[in-house]
Amino acid sequence: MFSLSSKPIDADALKSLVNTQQAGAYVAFEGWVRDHNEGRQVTGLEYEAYEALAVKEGNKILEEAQKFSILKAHCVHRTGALKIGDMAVMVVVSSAHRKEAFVACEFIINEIKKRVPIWKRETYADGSTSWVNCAHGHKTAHGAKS
Amino acid sequence: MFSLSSKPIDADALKSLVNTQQAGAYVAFEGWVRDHNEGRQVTGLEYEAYEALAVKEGNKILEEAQKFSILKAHCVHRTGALKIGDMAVMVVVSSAHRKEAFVACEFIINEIKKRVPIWKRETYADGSTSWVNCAHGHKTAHGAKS
Amino acid sequence: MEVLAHLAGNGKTVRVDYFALLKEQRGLASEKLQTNSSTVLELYEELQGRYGFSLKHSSIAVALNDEFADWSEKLSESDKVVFIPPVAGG
Amino acid sequence: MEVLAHLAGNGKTVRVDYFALLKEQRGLASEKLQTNSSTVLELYEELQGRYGFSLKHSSIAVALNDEFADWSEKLSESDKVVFIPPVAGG
Repeated sequence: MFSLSSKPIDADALKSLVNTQQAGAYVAFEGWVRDHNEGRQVTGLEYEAYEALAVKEGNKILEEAQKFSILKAHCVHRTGALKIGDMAVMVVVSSAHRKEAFVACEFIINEIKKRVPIWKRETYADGSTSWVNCAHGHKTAHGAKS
Repeated sequence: MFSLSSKPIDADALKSLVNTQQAGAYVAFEGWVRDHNEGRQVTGLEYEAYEALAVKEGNKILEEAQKFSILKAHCVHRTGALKIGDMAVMVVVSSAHRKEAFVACEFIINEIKKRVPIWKRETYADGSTSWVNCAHGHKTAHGAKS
Repeated sequence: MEVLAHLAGNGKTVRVDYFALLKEQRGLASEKLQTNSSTVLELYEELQGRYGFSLKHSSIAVALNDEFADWSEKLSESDKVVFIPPVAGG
Repeated sequence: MEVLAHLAGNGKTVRVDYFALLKEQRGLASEKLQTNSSTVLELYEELQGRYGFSLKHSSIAVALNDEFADWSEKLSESDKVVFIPPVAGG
């Protein structure tokens, strides 16, 4: 299940959701707020989500990940204000064998970053802010059918 | 650092070792004791390690993983008797970007399984036991220079 | 035909939600508005002209009633439209 | 030469540690023994003949003084030898 959370992500609770006796492998990815991005010192950031579509698209990605023959997969993404070191997103996957869990976990986070309508505004040491990816008007890759 | 542990692995403590403010990505792998292997029902297992060489080889692998430009990597492997669902091994990696953490984490666990002198004896539902990989006298892949 | 439809009252009321940079540039998160635009692309261009959105439609995506949509999709009465700036989750 | 060396007392005392299947087949974890074998391969074959180890040397590895070693490595007095069955960590 994909969900959004305005509170700190409970890593243990999420992990327990993929625990099954058939599982021999568990792979987790966590995205942490770094103190820098593209050469600028980051002091904090905020995530904003288009909730209805984000949840729908996130769950679609988790379903797609079933093609890797995994057992279970879940993801939680933060919204709201975060500090350096905070967990922004966590993906957990269990499978019988490890190869599948690695491939599926990386697939899920890659697709989330491409397709799920969540935006990040960084605050820098000089007090300025910027919506990441919007400044230069990059071509978006998320299922845009333009 | 690579270490062996005869007690349950403390996942949170291990994770905290790779936490740094430069880290944007964290990937963890855990190997869990499954309830079956190659079609047989497993009821428990035991890991035995050649400690001096296992620690040396494990640390060599972690150093080799630095080629992926990661920030930190650690691994703990259990020894002794384990039950279904117990964590047998955990690898944690942090890096600035996620690609490197995934590649390094998978590299580390693959090399550990190939090269580190640790053996697994499975106990089956019928009470019989077997040293995994030894039964058929497979050619070993761990740095053997024969 | 188009002219006739227009004259016949092609206007409809739609809801537009804004996020991230677009919300900032619009100065609000959601509005209901009347429009004569027939596609979501026309609507974006209409609003871009009015509010000066800096993002080209080719750099963003659009959702109609909470599903990703083509820019050529037709607008209907009471539709919910969301323009989606380049995403940056994770 | 070999015969001479042998007659001259080529025997040495080495320590051998056993793990996993080899420990089970030997019935103990470690022993000190006297041998006339000059390489680790000869030692394995000597012990295999004595204890009936089921693993061929080509399916296992060997460590000399806690480092992986070639099968052709020479044995010296007080060496520690460990035969390494196929590993199965993780």
